[in-house]
Amino acid sequence: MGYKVKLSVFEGPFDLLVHLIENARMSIYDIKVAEITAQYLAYIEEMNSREIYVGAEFIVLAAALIEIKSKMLLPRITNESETDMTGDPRSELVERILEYKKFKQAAALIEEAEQRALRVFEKPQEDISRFLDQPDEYLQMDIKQFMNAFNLFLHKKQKIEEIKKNYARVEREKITVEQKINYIHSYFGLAGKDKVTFTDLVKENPGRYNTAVTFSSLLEMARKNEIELMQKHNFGPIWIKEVKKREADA
Amino acid sequence: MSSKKTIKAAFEAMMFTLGEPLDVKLAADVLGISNKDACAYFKELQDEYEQEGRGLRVREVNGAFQFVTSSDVYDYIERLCTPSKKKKLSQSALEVLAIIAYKQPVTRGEIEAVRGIKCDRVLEGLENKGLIAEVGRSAGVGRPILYGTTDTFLRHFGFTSIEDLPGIDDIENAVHEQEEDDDSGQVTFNLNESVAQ
Amino acid sequence: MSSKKTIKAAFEAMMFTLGEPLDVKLAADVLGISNKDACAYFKELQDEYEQEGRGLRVREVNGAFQFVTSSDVYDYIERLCTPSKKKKLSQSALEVLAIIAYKQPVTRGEIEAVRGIKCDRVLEGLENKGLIAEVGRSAGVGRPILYGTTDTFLRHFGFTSIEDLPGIDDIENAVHEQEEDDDSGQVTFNLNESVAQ
Repeated sequence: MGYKVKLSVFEGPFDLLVHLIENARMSIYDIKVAEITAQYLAYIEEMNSREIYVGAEFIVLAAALIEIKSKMLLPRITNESETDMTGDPRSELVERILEYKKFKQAAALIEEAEQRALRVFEKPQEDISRFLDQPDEYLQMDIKQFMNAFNLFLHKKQKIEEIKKNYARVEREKITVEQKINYIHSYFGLAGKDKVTFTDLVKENPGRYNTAVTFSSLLEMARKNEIELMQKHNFGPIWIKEVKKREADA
Repeated sequence: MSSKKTIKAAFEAMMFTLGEPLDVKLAADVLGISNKDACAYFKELQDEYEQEGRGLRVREVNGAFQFVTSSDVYDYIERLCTPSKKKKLSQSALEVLAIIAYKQPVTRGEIEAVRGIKCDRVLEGLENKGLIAEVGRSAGVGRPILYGTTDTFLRHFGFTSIEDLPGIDDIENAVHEQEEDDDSGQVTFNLNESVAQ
Repeated sequence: MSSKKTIKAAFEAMMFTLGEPLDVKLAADVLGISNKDACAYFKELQDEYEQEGRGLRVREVNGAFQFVTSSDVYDYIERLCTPSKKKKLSQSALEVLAIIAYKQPVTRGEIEAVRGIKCDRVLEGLENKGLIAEVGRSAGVGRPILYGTTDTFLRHFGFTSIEDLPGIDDIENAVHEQEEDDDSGQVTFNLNESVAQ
């Protein structure tokens, strides 16, 4: 029997199946499943008996073949005169065999190319070490990189200058809370009003330090009941009303 | 500006020195000519060596050119020295390689589906030989590795580019024709099948 | 008996494959011809390659022959084989270069004033690379050197003149706008929270 030759040579279950089908001179489009399944199983048994490892893949295909065989035994629903390939339980198997055959053939073609190419020789590279010691150095630079570097520098510089600026301001404007309280008292007099906003108080010098000193001064004055503070809503204008001395005494 | 003769001489010497395929772009750069012109000169050289029946040939590999020996004088080289032989690939390696070559980029799962058998070992071997390489990841579940062939593959098989492979359509036709031939002698047996069961 | 053409082709391929000089006796043996004939064929090849002005030459070394490259195309081989190393400028070099590019001609003192750091080393490096050059002397105390960028600098960026540089005004404006934005982000207090104590 054909399947007993070259036992371990098959590249997989499809390879074996194709071999069996071709050996039995069967058409792939009309596989005699019962016959082929019997041969396939006999082959696997032969492998087993010779203690050749039978891969799980071979068993999987055996199971598939048996399933197809059993389906073939069921009465066909389709009209006998019509060849309904989609209804044929063998159709998926046929497709896979054809796909496998296609690439087996492709493998044979590239093997021929390999045979030809093996008759051709390349040569190794010449010794070029003397060139390798002195590489050509060249500068890699592009305008984007150049601009990025410059922008980074400007940004850095700007930050440093800002810090310097703030530092200098604190030195210059080191006004105390006491001084500020006196200023606020005099502000009411100068403005001729008894009610001003926080913004009015810091209008002349809206710097961070002045704003903070003014605010703490106001809190201190409020604590001493020298003023009343009003704010209608979050972050809204803060109104400051001077409390007249006599009212405070009373 | 270098003369045509000088350019071709330079290409010869450059190919000889480099051994491996010399990229057209690189060669064009060295000579300060356009890629198109460089390519034309390489093709001219290729024709010259072939027509003069020289012992060397200019082989194209994916847009690069190299000197190789003519296969016509293989026997003499073999007699001269047993050249470090490139090993022939195994049947399973050839099958897997064929699937990758024609279906690339392709996942391991797809290769295994065609062959009906696992092929991780074979893939590993082909990758170690530099014949195939990972070319990306599939968008599918688990993002499996996609394989493709390399320039080493082209050189091993003497293909100029992947387009140089024998057409897969021809193969399909060949398979079908064969089937049709087979069919013609089979009609009578087909009827027997249902009876046999 | 091999034809003259085949013998010469075989010698070419044999020399190519062997690399080292191919002994006339050995070559004659492989082809089954006399040493004298073999030697004559090698000399013929030698003449052909020379007269055709090819990039390869056949060199005789003590009764043996080998392919070598023609010395005429040495420069191209050198250019092909010499690796190129990309070098990048450091951040400080780029900064100094930018200051010079935009403020030129400029003295070292002015550059150092902008950067707040010494830069004699950086200047030396840029001058060695040919990116900047002395363009004169300032009229100031000690008549310090004035620096400017060179044509090499322009070439690196593919500029034809220094006017091609992106406008510095844009950068200055950008800086100012940013500062104003910072100021407008005034400190605001929420009294309701503070008073809640």
